[in-house]
Order: sequence, then C-alpha cells, then structure tokens
Amino acid sequence: MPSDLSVPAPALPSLRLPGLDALALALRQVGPAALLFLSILLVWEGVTRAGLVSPLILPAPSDVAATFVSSAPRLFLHLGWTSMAALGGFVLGNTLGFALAVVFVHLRLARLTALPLAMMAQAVPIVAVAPALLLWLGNGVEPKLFIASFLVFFPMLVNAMRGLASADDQVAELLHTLSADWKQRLLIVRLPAALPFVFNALRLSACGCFVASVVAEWVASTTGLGYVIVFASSQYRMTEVWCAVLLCTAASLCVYGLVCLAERLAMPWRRERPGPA
Amino acid sequence: QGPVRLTVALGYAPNVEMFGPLYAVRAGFFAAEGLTVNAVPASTGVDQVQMVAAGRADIGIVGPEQIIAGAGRGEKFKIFAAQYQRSPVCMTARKDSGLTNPSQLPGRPIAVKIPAQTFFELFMRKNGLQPSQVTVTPIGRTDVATIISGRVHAMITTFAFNEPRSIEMAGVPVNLMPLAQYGMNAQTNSYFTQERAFADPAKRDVLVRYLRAEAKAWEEYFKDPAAAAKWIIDQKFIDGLDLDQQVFLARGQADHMRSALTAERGLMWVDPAIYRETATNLQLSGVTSTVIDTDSMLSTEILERAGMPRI
Amino acid sequence: MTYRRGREVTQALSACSLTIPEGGWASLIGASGCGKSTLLRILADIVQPSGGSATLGGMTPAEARATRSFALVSQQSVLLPWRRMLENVELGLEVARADRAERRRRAEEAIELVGLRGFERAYPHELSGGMRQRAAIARALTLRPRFLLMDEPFGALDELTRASLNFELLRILEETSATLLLVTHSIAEAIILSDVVAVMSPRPGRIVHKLEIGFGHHRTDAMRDDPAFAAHEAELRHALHGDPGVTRPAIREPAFA
Amino acid sequence: MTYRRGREVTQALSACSLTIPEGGWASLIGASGCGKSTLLRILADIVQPSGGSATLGGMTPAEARATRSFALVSQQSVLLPWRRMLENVELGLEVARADRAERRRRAEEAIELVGLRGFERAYPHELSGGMRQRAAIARALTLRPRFLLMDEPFGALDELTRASLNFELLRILEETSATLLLVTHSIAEAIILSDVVAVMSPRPGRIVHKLEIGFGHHRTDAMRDDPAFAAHEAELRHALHGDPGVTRPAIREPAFA
Amino acid sequence: MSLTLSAGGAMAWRGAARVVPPALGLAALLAAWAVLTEAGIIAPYLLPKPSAVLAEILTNNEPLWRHGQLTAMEALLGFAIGNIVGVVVAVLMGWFPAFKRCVLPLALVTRGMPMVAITPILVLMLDRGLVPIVTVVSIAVYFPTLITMVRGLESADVEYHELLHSLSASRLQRLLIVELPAALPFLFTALKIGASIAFIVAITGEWVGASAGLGYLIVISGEYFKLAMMWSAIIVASGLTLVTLGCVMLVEKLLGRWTARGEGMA
Ligand SMILES: Nc1ncnc2c1ncn2[C@@H]1O[C@H](COP(=O)(O)OP(=O)(O)OP(=O)(O)O)[C@@H](O)[C@H]1O
Ligand SMILES: Nc1ncnc2c1ncn2[C@@H]1O[C@H](COP(=O)(O)OP(=O)(O)OP(=O)(O)O)[C@@H](O)[C@H]1O
Ligand SMILES: Cc1ncc(C[n+]2csc(CCO)c2C)c(N)n1
Ligand SMILES: [Mg+2]
Ligand SMILES: [Mg+2]
Repeated sequence: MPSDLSVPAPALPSLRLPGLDALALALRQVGPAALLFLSILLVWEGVTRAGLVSPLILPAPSDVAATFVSSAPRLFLHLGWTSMAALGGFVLGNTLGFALAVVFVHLRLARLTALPLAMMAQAVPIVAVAPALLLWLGNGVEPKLFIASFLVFFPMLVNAMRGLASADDQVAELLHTLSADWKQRLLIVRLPAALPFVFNALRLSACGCFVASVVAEWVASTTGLGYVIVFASSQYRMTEVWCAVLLCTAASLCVYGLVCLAERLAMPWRRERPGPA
Repeated sequence: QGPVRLTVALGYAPNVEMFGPLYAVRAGFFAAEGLTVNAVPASTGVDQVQMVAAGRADIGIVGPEQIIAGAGRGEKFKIFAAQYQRSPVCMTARKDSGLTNPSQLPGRPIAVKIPAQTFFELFMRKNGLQPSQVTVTPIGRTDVATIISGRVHAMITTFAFNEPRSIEMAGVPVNLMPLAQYGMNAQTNSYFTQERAFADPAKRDVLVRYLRAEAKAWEEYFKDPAAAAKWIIDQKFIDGLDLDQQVFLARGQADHMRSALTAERGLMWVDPAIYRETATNLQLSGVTSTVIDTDSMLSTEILERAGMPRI
Repeated sequence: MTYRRGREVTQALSACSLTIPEGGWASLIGASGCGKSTLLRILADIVQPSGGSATLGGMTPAEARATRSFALVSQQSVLLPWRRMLENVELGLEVARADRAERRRRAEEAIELVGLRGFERAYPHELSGGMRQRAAIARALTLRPRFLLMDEPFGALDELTRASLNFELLRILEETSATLLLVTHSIAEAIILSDVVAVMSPRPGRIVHKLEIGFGHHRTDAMRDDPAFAAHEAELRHALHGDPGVTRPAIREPAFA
Repeated sequence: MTYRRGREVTQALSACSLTIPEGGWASLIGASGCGKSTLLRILADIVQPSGGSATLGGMTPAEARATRSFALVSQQSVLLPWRRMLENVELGLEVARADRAERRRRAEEAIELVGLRGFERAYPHELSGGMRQRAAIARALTLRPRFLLMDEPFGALDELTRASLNFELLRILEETSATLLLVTHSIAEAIILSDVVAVMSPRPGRIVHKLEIGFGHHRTDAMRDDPAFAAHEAELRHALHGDPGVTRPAIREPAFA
Repeated sequence: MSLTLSAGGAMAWRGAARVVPPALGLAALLAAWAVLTEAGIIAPYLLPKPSAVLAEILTNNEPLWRHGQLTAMEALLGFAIGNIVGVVVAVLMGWFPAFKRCVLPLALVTRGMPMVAITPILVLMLDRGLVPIVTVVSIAVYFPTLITMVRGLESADVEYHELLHSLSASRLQRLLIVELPAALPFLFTALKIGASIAFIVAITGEWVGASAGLGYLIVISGEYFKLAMMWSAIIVASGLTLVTLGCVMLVEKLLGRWTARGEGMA
C-alpha cells in the first residue's frame, strides 16, 4: 500500500464574529465552574433552610446576600482597609523577595549568610508574635502590611531564586562568550527565564496576601475584614462573618485574575503542546 | 445500658476555675452517677455556644452574654446553673494613671479586646460618657504587654484573677473597676443546654445527676480553695499553670461564687434579676435587637432536684 | 498548510503531492525554510495540515501514530536531559511497553550500530553534537518501524561517520523492508539513499520536481562513480535552483510584517 | 583536557597544538566526538583546559572574552526563546552596548546577508532549523570580531544556502581581516574556507595532521576545479581515516563504565 | 590564535566553608537578641532574654516536647496530604481540562477564604483534635503545590512532548517520562513553600481550634503571661519548620545529584 501525501493550498479562513466567539469561549471556560458553584450554593441553601445546621454556625446564603445588600457600604469600607494592607504587602513582600533573590543568586556570601536567616525568619509563627509586632509598629496599617509582606515574601524568594537560576546552560554560555556583565545577564537572560517562576509566586500571593492581611486584623484591629470576622462572630452575626469571608475571597480572586492577565501579556513567546495522546 | 456519655464545653482552660467538673471526673463523682463526662477545655478553640448549638457539646459553660447573643440569633437555649454570682470581669487601670473611676476616662488611651468592644462602649455610656471620648487601641486576646508598656492607661475586658495579676507581676501596680459595680453585672460561667434537649425529661435527669456530682466537687473546693488549686497543679491538666496564681484565683473565685442567694438556695443558683440586667445591656449595646426574655431561658429545676449545697 | 500567530499567518506549504510505494525510499530536498520539516511533522501527526490529506500505508497520521507504524528522527535530536544516553535510546521501546530485556538488547544493538558504545551512562549534555544525533537515530532504529521519517538525521556528522551510517541505514531498510522518507541537505546522500528524490521550492513549499533514481536496492559505494550519479546530481541541483551558481538563497517573502 | 562527573573522567583532548596567524583562516575537521567543540569552547573561555594554554592574539581566552575580541557560533544555534529573531540577532551588539540605531542597522544588514529578511518578528520556535542557524550566524556577524570561532555553522543548511553563506563569510573575513577558526564536517568546505586545515584524531583528540591550502585569500567557486583541490580533499580524507572506505566510526573507548 | 593543550591536570576542590557564614549569621542574631534584651532596650515583657528562654527550654522541656510532637504530627501529616493532593489534582487538571475549569476556581476559593474563619467550622464539623488541624494544614499546603505543579507539568519543552507524541505514548507515560521529571524543580519550590507554612498554619489552627499543640501552648502561656514558655514554644516551632525545610532541601540536593541537573540552589 502506498504511503501517500498530498497537501493542497489551504482554504480561506471562514468569516467569524469575534464577539460571539469570545462569548462562546468565555461560556466554555467558566461554564463548568459556574455550574459547580451554583450547585454548591443550592445544597448550602437547602441544608441551612432545612435546619440541619445551626444559624450560629452556617447561615443560609440568601441571608448572607441580604446582609450583604444592607451593609454593603460598611463592608466595602473594611474591604478597603484589608486591601490596602494586602496589596501593599503584595507589592512590598514580592519586591523584597525578588530583590533578595537577585542578591542571593549573585552573591554567594550573601546567600550563605542571609538565606538561612531569611529562612529562620520565615519559620517564626507570625501569629504568635503578632501582639509584639502590634506593640512595635502601632495599631495602624503598618503591622498588617508587615505580616502580609512577611507571608508573601518567602514564596517569591524561593521561586525567584529557582527561576533566576533556571536559564538553560547554553544560553548562559552564550551570554558568557558575549562577555555580558551581571546586569545584562540579569536583564537579558535571568529575568525572562525567571518569569514563569515569578508569576507562579505572584499567583500564590494573590490569594495569600488577603488571607495574611485578615489574619493580621484578626489578632487585633478595629478595621478590615479580619476585624469584621472576629467582632461579628463574637456576637454570632454569622451572615456578616460570611459576607466578610466571601468578600475577601472575591478580592483575592480579582487579584489572581489580574496576575494571570499580566502573565499572559508578559510571556507572549510561550507555545502550546501537542494535543493529549 | 452503660454509663451516659456527656460532653461539657468548659468555661475556660482546665484550671482551678473549672475545679468542679474536673474534680468530679477524677474523683469518680460522675461515674458514681452513671455518667462518663468528657470535659472539653475552652479558651482556645471554638466557642461554647457554637459547640452546644452544633451538638458537639451537651452542656456549655460560658458568659451569659454569649448565650443571650446566641438566643438573639434564633437558637433556643436553657440556662440551668451559674458558677459566679457576681461578674469577675473588670477594667484594669495602671495605678500610676490615677484611674480609679470611669468618670476619669475621657482623654485617656484605652486598650480594648475586639470582642469586648461592645462591652466597652456600653461601659462608657452607662457611666455617662461617649466612647469617642477616649482613644482606643485594639489589642489581642492575651495581650497585656500594651498596658505594661504604658502605651495605654487601662484595658478592658480583663478577668479579675488573671490579667491584673500578670500586670502586677511585671512590675506595674493596678486598680480594678469591676463591671458588676458599674451596671454591667452578669452571672459569668452560666451552664446551658439546647432547649430541645432540656425538654426531654430523661435528659433533665442526666443534668440533675451531672450537677449533683459537680456540687460534691465544689463542696470539696470550699473546704480549702488553696488545696484545690494545688490539686489542679498536681493533676497537670494543662501546662503553664502557676501555683501562686492558681491559689490567688481559687481564693478570689470562692468569694465570687458565694452570695446571699447561694447561702439561702444553694451553690450555682441563678438570679433572674442579674440575667435581666445582662439582657438589657446587650440590647443597649446593640448585640441583640430586642431585650431577650431571659426569664423563660432560666430554670431552677435542675438546681432544685440536685440538692445544691448552701454555701 | 499555514501557521498562524495572532493575526499573522505564514503559509508554509502549498500543493504538495508525493507518493512513496511501501518499502520505497524517498528523499526530500529543498532550501532552508521551505517546509520540509513541516511536511514530516504533518506525517508524524505533530501538526495538522490546514488542508489536504496525508496517509501512511492507508492510515491517517493519527492512526499510524496510534499503531506505532512510524518512527521520527526530528531535526534537533531531542534527548531527555534527565535520562542517560542508554535510557534515552530505550525510550521508544519503553513507551511501546517492550519487555525489559528485549529493550535493553535492542538498544545496545542500536548503540553499537551508531558507534556510541562506551557512552551509555553519559547524560545528553555530556555528549557531543554528533553523538546526540546518533543517539536519536539509535532510538528510532530500536523501533524497527514500518515507516521511517528522518529529518536531516546525519547533519551533524562527519563524512565518515555519515557514510557509515548511510550504509547501516540501507542495510536496516532492506532487512526490515521499511519505507523511508528522508529530509537531507546533501544531494549525494539523497541519491544514495533514495528511489525517488523530491525537490521542494521555497515558501510556500511545493514539490516542484521528482527524480527517480534507478539504482535498485542493493547499493554500494561504487555507485558514486556511476555516470548516472553525476547526472542525477546535476539534475537535482538544477531543479533546486535554476542556476547552480546562485549566491543568495531565494527566500524573501515577508511573512512577519 | 578532561571532563569529570563524580568519579568518572573523560579525557576529551590530549596534546593539541595549532597556531593560526592573525587574519588567517583555519578549519578543524575530525570524527564526531573527537573534541572539536571542546577545543572551541576552550578558546571561547567556556571551559578551562585542565592542562596547556590557549591564546587569541596574545591574550588568554578570558582576556579575549573581556575585550570582546571573538565571536562564537556554537554548534546548536542558541537563540533566546523569548526574543524575536531580530532581537536575537541584535543581542551581541546590545550586550556590547552599541548605539541603538547602529545596532538595528547592523542586525538588519546581517539578516539580509543570511537571507532571513521577513522573519525579523518571528520567535525562534517559529523558524526552521536552518533559519535558526542562520540567525545565530547573523548574530556573530553583527559583532565584526577579530576572531571568529564557528562550530559547524552551516550544518543545517542546504547546499545552495551553504555555498552562498560560504562566500559571504569569505567576503566579510577579507573586509574585516578577521581570524577564523571553523569546525566543519565538510572537507570541501574546510578547503574552501581555510589557509590551513587541521585534522583531529578520535578521543582523546589530538591534531594529527595539518594541511596548508595554498589558494590565497581571493577565492572563487572555480577553485573546486583546481586539481590541487581534489588532491587536498584526498589527503584530508586519508588523514581523517587511513582507509577512505571505512564503514564504521572508530570511537570505541568505554569512558562511562 | 594559538592553542597548545596537554593531557591530565587536577581539579580544585571547594572548601567546606559553607557552614561558617550561616553560623556567623545565627550567632549575630543571637548576640543582637541578647544585647538588646540584657541592655533593656527591648523590655522583658516584649521579648524575654535568651538566657530565660534557654533556661525554660532546659528545665521545662517536657511540655514543649509533648506539644511539639503533636504539632509536628499535624503539620507533617498535613504537609504530606496537602502535597499529595496538590500533585494528584495538578496531574488530573492537566489531563482533563473540564476538571481543571471546575476545580481551579474551587481551589482558588478555598485558598482565598481566610482560614481563621473556616477553622471553627471545621472544628465543629470534625470535632476538636488532630483531624481539623491536619485538614487546615493540608488546605494551606496543597494550594501552592497545585498551582506550582500545574505550571511545572506544563514546563517541559514542546520538543519532548512532540517526541513522546510521535512515539504514541499514553498520558501516563507522558506524565512519568516527561512531565514529572520536568516538574521536579517546580515541585521542590512548592515543597519548600509548603514546609515553610505547614507549622505556621498548624499553630494558627491550634490557636483557633485545639486544646493541645504548640499553638495552644503559645496561647495559654500568653494568657498567663509566661513569656519564657511562650517564646520557647515559638522557637521550637521555628526549629521544626527549619528542620522540615532542611530535609526538603537535602532531598532536593540528593535528587539533583542523581539527575545531574540540579543547580544546588535553594
Ligand atoms: N510554529 C511555527 N509558527 C509559524 N511559522 C512556522 C512555524 N514552524 C515553522 N514555521 C515556518 O514554516 C516554514 C517552513 O518551516 P520548516 O521547518 O518546515 O522548514 P524546513 O524546510 O525544514 O527548513 P530547514 O531546512 O531550515 O530545516 C518556515 O518559513 C518557518 O518560518
Ligand atoms: N560536559 C561534558 N562532560 C563530560 N564529557 C563531555 C562533556 N562535553 C563533551 N564531552 C565529551 O568530550 C568529547 C568531545 O566532545 P566534543 O563536543 O568536543 O566533540 P566534537 O568533536 O565537537 O563532536 P561533534 O562533531 O559530534 O560535535 C566527547 O567524547 C564527549 O562525550
Ligand atoms: C482567667 C479567665 N480569663 C478569661 C475567662 C473568659 N471570660 C470570662 S468573662 C470574659 C469577658 C467577656 O465575657 C471572659 C473573656 C475566664 N473564664 N477565665
Ligand atoms: Mg527543517
Ligand atoms: Mg561538536
């Protein structure tokens, strides 16, 4: 039997409405998740309405929604405080983690001396020392910023160190023969090679920074969603607690989405794999 | 039919404050009543009202404020005993601040534990002050360093036998302003169950047996509170207890557990008037939207049937 | 066949038609970038043609792949960096779930054949360029495929090694009666290893010439001296580019504006 | 020169001695795996020889690298995957901090020269193998180095493109009076592009033969027909391996036990 | 250009000076602590003196040991479960895009929810003790592993995928032969992140919902203002984190040697 191959010129691409395409794609992307969340909500509503769970523990989602509507301005105000600490910590912690990674990758002595210290610092259970932090840094946004940065810092450090060192040997040799200095090597090779790792860390901290900020507020604060959670739950206002919890979650997801978007824009050279076997 | 299993969510960590249930367990008083009691420590972990509401505990021991707040959210509870006749909760002020009376508060820096915020605001209003007249520093649940450092003049809430002593041990003498004296009395460490359970006569029988056993333990306690404190230390229920502190607590607590009512009717008796005061305060501070009717939440049936010692 | 990136479209192949009889040997020559690799990648079911059809022994590339009918030696010898050379050569059989001993035996045989004995335990980065290429060839040879698709397999080899491997390949093809489609830059190699040589024009790639090489399947080095060889060479060179003395490649269609 | 991994040691090069006068053109040929790339990597200051010395115009490789005296075209055309082709070609000048406009001009010139016009905005994975190799050559050419070290730069190119680039290279070498050290597998290419061709023996690599090519620096395609060309070819083939009709590569020392 | 090479030659061996700088760093840290507290610059009610903490660790280490064991068990169990779940879910996500579209948002939501609010519910559902804490630690650990492994499994060069594709490899083979080895550096980054948070999360969890463990010991010591005990517990917790982190890095280094690819980076 012959092994035959013929490839005629391609047909013109068919006309398509980009808007409709995008809509269909979006539906396909979020459809399953939306369905899943909808069913979770329904089960949740059913379980609470049937009285299977005490309202002191889990309120009905419809009641949560009602509370959200009635106290939205106040909740968003607290979200603002939390976001300030979270996003500030996100920027600070990631910047610091990345900068330290750059230093550690270049200076062996710094790495040997400071990396273990950074790891020791990271190992301290931050919630346990939070009261001391509050005393040192006051009751403003600073200690929350500190805690959020602290929890964001290490994932970035680890990822960036790995990423900065991840460039392929051949590329490293090329830059070496071009007699590139460390700055050029950093900008031309290490940074682009580190991008996947850096974005990985950013994705992790997109969610992490809000949680960290809430934990910090939870220890002692009169502002922020963490405060709402502690205060409202001390009076069993669980609908309010859940409003705060869900708002925190939604904010994290927004930041996560932005990070994904930035990632797509930052790495246009990445390519697709062949389809699954 | 074996012994009845019963879970009690203690009012605090297993220290001498919880001598009754703890001693009754180890001395076999519960066993003698056909009960196997699992005493779940509190202080860390989930709140007792939620544990009882979720059915994780049969009996909860907690401040009445929390029970009433829970009732305000639609749960139904029954209170059948109360450890303290007088609230041991107070505001603690540094002696060097000169604060002895709430009227001196305006303009002062005050540390407030977040869950106590409403208490604090009510405390101010009850004494004719506005909460905005002081500068508030939010602090963590176990934070006494803020007042020791001198950053604030006073803190609220504190437990009369705990924080004040810690602060003094760190070299800062204090004055106490007990909330009971300023219109905010409560029968702290109230014993409660779900109303549904209480409606069951069999369950009420169990509660009677429970309280009878605990009463025996408390009788032991009142013979020698210091010895009770030492027993708690020796039993190593938890780490980090200090004998002097426990003796201090045991002595002070004995006083708070006694009143004219306990002498007349028996230990742990509930006083509807104090509960009404607490419920009114909770409504005033906005924790509940209406004044919760505590009279219907209280029952002396168990106390009566258990034959509480008159001390 | 078009590649697209965003709104930019590169037409890599246009009308191509080539039929190789089963057991036949064909070579594909053409200027750099004319679409030879793309054509092989279509046959190997790695890219889908945007038009047209490809079959291997009556099967679509997907079917051929599923039945493990072909082996591909791709242009850049792809070796897994975390596997030693021997493990890399064994990979094909491992994936085909061959018996462990059999796998080892055939891998060692192929390694011997390509002259890599002694380097079994070396990692790819410890091999020279030519050694890596030979390892990739060895991996394909262990599979004894019905169709052998080779994309410049001998490009990084010196003349001697290359010649030796040419003849080893011929021997194996005869033994296993496999069908060969070879992309090469050496016109001589194309003639030595083929029944038919197809010449592709620059982008969009079209097969512009086919030349039957009438040497039969029992080839010797002596055929280089056959006058027909020189004639074939001249014809192919001419087909590749009208004027053999050209000094510039003729690939000048701006595709990425 | 030895490579080591753990307790295993590969001796890649032994006594080698080669001197190329400034502005001279030398080629290195030898069997696959004999150490040609290693030799170039020593000159390019990528690996340190465990013994012996290498100099470029009186400088050590490290000094030569620091003064940007050489350009290396390595065997596998290394392009940064995240840069478009033009940016990859500009890379050398960018690192040397050339003026932006100058950089662009020289890069476009080099791209034109290697026949890649129209693909400036393509990412490396969108280029064919030969196109990638040409991009790497273009990058080296933008640098106008004193010493040009090329490791099989034309391996993936078709004959025509290859020939055309050969002559472009010769033109550039003459223009810039650069010194060339070329590793190639094509004996003909070695003769066309060199004053002297050095032949290396298999591992441990030794330079076993040197041949002066007396064609001067003004070369034309016609020199292929010079009888001296054929004689050189025969001599080099012989030096490479006593018997030109060998069918197996002779690289059989077990190094990875 | 000239070249003369000879055979042989020895290689330099790097000194064991790797230990000295970190030791110096640690010593400096301890010295700073000692000086600041002994000189009264940091008041003892904020941070006890190292001598006091040392004395506590030396004389009263039984509770540290007991609670430390519990916390270590919770943290390590959670670490193991979280990582296994993370890797498995990442693999499934790579295999089934629909699964990914469902589960990834769910994963993000679980991670975006503040744990301090969720722990009480877990405690109420699962009862106090080991289970809810292990659950919280698993949830915290699995997320970095999941996200990192999704990326790691996608990180192999397309060439390798094309090779396996042309060999008609099954999904499992592709996973084992290409994706997992390529994901190893990513896995170890995730493991390090997981190791760094496992104990912190366990302690926070105990803080909110347990009656034993180092977190509980920290709270209860705080309640009675026993700072030496509290800081001993903090130090033990930090030490446990460091040991876990060290083990992960050691395994990484060993694996790196076998695969001859590891850069030996942290
Ligand atoms: N992934 C891709 N995206 C866009 N264009 C591509 C892609 N792959 C290849 N091309 C283009 O398709 C054309 C043909 O490429 P192909 O690799 O098939 O050439 P080739 O004939 O093998 O060349 P060479 O001899 O240099 O290897 C080239 O112009 C190349 O730029
Ligand atoms: N990093 C390394 N570690 C160990 N051995 C190596 C390393 N690099 C190269 N070698 C060995 O050194 C020898 C010479 O390699 P080199 O790359 O110089 O060969 P080459 O002459 O360029 O071959 P080719 O023509 O195939 O490219 C080979 O045997 C190879 O296995
Ligand atoms: C030593 C000691 N400290 C705190 C409490 C708990 N407690 C009792 S009353 C109160 C104030 C608000 O209700 C608190 C926190 C306790 N029982 N024993
Ligand atoms: Mg190609
Ligand atoms: Mg080489």
